[in-house]
Amino acid sequence: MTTQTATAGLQEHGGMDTKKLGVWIASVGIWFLPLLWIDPTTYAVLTVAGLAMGMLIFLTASGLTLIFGLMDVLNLAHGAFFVWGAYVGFSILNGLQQIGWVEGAGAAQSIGSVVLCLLAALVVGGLMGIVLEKMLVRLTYGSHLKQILITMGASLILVEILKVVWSPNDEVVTVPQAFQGSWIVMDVIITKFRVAAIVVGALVLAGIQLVMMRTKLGIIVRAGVENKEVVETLGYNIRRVFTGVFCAGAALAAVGGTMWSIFKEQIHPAMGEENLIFALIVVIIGGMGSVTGSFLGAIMVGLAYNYVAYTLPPLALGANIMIMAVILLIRPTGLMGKE
Amino acid sequence: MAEPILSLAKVHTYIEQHHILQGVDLSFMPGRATVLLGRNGAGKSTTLRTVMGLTPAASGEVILKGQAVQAMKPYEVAKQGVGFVPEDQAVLYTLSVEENFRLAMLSENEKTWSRMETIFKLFPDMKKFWRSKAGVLSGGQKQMLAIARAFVNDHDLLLIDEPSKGLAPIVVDHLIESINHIKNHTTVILVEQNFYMASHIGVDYFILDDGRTVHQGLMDDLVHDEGLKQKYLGIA
Amino acid sequence: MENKTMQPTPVQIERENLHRVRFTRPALWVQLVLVACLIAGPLVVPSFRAMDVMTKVMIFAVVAASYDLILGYTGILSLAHVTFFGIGAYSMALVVFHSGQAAWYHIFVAMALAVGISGILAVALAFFSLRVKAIFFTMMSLAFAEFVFILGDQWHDLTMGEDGVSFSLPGIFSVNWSDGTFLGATLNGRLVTYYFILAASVILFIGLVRFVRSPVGRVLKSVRDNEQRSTALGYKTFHYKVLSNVFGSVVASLAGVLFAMWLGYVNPTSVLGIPVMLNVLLMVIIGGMGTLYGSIMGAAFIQVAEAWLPDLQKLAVLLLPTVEVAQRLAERWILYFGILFILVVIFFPKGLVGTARDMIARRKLRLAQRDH
Amino acid sequence: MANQAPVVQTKDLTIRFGGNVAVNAVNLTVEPFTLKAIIGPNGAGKTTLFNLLSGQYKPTSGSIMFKGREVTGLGAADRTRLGVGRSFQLTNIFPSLSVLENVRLALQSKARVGMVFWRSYHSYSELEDRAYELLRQVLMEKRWAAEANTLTHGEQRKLEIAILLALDPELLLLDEPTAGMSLEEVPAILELIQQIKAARNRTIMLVEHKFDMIMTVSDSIAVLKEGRLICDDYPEAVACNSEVLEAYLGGGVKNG
Repeated sequence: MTTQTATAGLQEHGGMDTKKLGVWIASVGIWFLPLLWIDPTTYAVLTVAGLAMGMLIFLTASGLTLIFGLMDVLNLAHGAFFVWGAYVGFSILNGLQQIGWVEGAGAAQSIGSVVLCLLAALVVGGLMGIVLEKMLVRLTYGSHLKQILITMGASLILVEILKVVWSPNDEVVTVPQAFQGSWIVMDVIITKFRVAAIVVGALVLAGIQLVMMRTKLGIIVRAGVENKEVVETLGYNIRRVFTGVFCAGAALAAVGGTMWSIFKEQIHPAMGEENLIFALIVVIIGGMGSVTGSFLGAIMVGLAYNYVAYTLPPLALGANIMIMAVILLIRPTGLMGKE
Repeated sequence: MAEPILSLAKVHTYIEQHHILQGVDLSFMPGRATVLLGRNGAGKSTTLRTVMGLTPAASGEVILKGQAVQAMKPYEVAKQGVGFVPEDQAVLYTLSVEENFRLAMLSENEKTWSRMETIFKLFPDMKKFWRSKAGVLSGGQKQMLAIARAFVNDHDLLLIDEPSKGLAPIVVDHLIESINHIKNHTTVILVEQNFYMASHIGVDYFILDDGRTVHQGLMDDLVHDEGLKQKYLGIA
Repeated sequence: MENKTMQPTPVQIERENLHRVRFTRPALWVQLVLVACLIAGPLVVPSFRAMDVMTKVMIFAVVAASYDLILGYTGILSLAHVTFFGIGAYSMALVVFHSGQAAWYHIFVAMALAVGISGILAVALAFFSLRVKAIFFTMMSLAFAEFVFILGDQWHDLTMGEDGVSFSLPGIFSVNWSDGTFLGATLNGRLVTYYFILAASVILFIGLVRFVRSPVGRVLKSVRDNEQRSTALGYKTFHYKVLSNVFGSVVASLAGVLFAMWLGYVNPTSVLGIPVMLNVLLMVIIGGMGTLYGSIMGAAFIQVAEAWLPDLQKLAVLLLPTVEVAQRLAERWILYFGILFILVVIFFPKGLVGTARDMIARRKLRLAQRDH
Repeated sequence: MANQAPVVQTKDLTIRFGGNVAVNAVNLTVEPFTLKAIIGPNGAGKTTLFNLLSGQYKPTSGSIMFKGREVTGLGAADRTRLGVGRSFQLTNIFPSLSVLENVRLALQSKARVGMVFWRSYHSYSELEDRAYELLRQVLMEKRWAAEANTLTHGEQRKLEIAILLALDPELLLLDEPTAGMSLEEVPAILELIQQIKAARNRTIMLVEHKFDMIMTVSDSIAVLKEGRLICDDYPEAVACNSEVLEAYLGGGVKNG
């Protein structure tokens, strides 16, 4: 009897996998559709741009989804981490510009300057995350309304302080020499930094997956997403895990902000809020708490945004909201969300 | 007489505004499996949860191995050497069986892995489904995983909450056998509604009713005391 | 029937009491005094700035109260409520703007459009709120609000984009119209519009209060308390949620029409922006969720603060002429809103009216205990 | 009585949760104006059966007839309108509303004025008076103005029964009405149930653990075990059924 139920369970398990596979195939396949009205060369350019954009959104969304999945906290201050990361990176680049590491620099110096920017953003974002979690978010566990209000308030404060420290106006970001310009591969123009964005995004994804799947910490975090109480009774201080994940999420958002600022070559204080919308859409599409889901969602959003922006520019964000609405109607918890 | 491994004195616990435990007094002797009995809503599960710090006591004392633990957080209680098996087969469905065990290991060393060998002997299914997601296991297998998971550490005390709930009789028999093996190594406190299971594991028993301790004694005596069973357990 | 001859039950006695004091309740007098002040205001203080603040307080009190109906009474946390307000404002502005010459019927067309569009959208949104988990819905509504904002910002042919739409009102509502004096104040289009908005806001507000005090309002309370039980009593809770959402959204859109009438100008930032939404949310929280009347206090607080906080900067220049950081900080008055958000949520979660009601209830209880 | 259609008739009623069959092919008939008790060990599917009857769950297969009418596809709200009233195992009231308001809401549902949003609820004074009358019936009239969450456990259960009666249901589903009640409070509930039964205008189904209580009030007893109906008979017959006793004891240990 026991074995019988077990095999039944296994079959069910197999069935679930085919379903997931179906989700993957459908969500990949649909992106060949624009080829019907976009010529292949442009399509290729748009696809690279979309992938790059998706990877960058993923950086922000992955933190957001983990924070939500584990802590059940909707962190609307996530956009503030993002914009702070962008401005910290901007300052570092300006500083490095003085010693000639940015404009007219060699490949090593260019890469070095970007890495330095990212590290600085990582540290600043992480610290901000820890402070925010320990000071404010901690007070709001269990009440979504409080979370929304308090993280909103925190977001307003952080962005206003940013305007005091830097300025409320747009700034131009100088892209390090080696990342300027583009390659042309078979008529397709590929901007160098887009490739860099895809590489960084892929590295972060790999890193997160490695930590989540292969380490004890990853097991604890995944277990916490599913059932906090059990994790606590097994002897882990879930609060400390919360702080850690919040810190990591904030750091990732800040890194995303830095990458985004170099990607767009300009920054402004409202960019955090704009990007938060993308990240929210991605998190909803992917399913709260699922890193792979938000990766899938981010790629979808990046691609859809670029294809639609090329065809009907004002509707680009609308298209993403449409995708979100349709996915929610079919799967109310998102592509990879818990049922 | 030896010191009790765990004792509760005048413990009151509220869940929201409900007064669930209304002055529970209990003491558990090391090495003796004890069963908490009582009707639905008598406060048995809450007692275990209060010991673990999941529903903290509003007043009263919980002494674990001579140390007051009523103000401790669940993870601190767990680190004092208490294993907890929550009700409803609370294993982590999205994690593999292996990951469930690794999560439970407070330290992954040779000693814990050698305990795994014992566990595999007790619960061969755990080895068989080592790499499967815990969510695909049957109800009985999940319950065994939940118990085995708590056994993986060298705990002095194991709290088990209604392991038989929702399981087929044949599975219950297997569970009884395994818990009886485990109770040779650690002190087991069991909350159980299934009297058959309770009577086959417990040495001592307590009966709770309306959040109070109303009776205690030796299991062997209770089995033959029809009046008591009918009065408190609704078993005619 | 037989009860009439029998001794009245405590319930009947209580009802009689309530009925007897209905014209002598202090709350009623507070309300009447408030309305009287609003009527006398422009006549006593002939300052345009004061009138402007008063009008905005009235309009936003209605918006906040309609939001409270949804947030406080059905527990649905939507961040797209101001979108309905914006739809109303744009209906008014665009109807006049695109027809070239302002006419009387435009106001009614605008109201009909506002009601129609926001009603349909509210049903659609309410449907989503049932389909997905609460917090998902909140995030979705935020994305939806942002989408409508971008539409207003970028659909240049219809909305004139971020530059916004200027328009004038017909007849005696027109800013250019003027005809002698009235009780000492200049009788002009502004003043007439002010009184129109006053009357309309009072009607809308009473409508909301009525809604909450109706059998539907009672069911909403029960749903908030224990939805499963409501269902088991035979209430189709979803219908109630849809009804109140539609009602609240329609009221917000009508308030938007009023707002556009007052400003004669509409742009995306002022009626569709997320900051406006946050302000409304803050108004409800400051006043107290689920109290309706709190919205008036919240709206007054925020509008007054918004009107005079920028003066803080001048004060900072005056006091600390050499400290640049202080001036820069003073300039960023949204910063203080952010701090306010956090402080209110942590220290004052029930808001002004909610806290006051708690205190009164506690006093009553104490008095009752003393009587026994 | 025989010429009337049974109040409840289930046919092969089954519900599965994943691999677990919680209610398994249950065929149950309840005659009008009788009291049927449902007993069985924990996890036997008693509450699930109630959830199926009241429409909280949809069955995986099988059908439910209520007074000769097929109701399998109807939701909980619709069944309430048809006359199915259900109390919950965990006390289920509106905690922050007054006792009177709790009952009044139930009457309002029955009076079908719920969707009125233009009149003040105060203008429905007859509902308030009826609510007070019902509170008197369950001996709770002194507490009418109290907030429901300030009641004692026993009072809350009485309030629940008053809410239930306000719906004027033809079928009452009582899920452990005495659960969590102190022993002194039990007789009042027992009396209340007997009162309702004596009026002979409602049918009652009762899930209860207190065996002596069941023996006194029931007309018939159905025994569930692991989702299956193993016995449905007169109280005396059930009490002597060995299979039942074994099921109730969880297997193994027999009497004595």
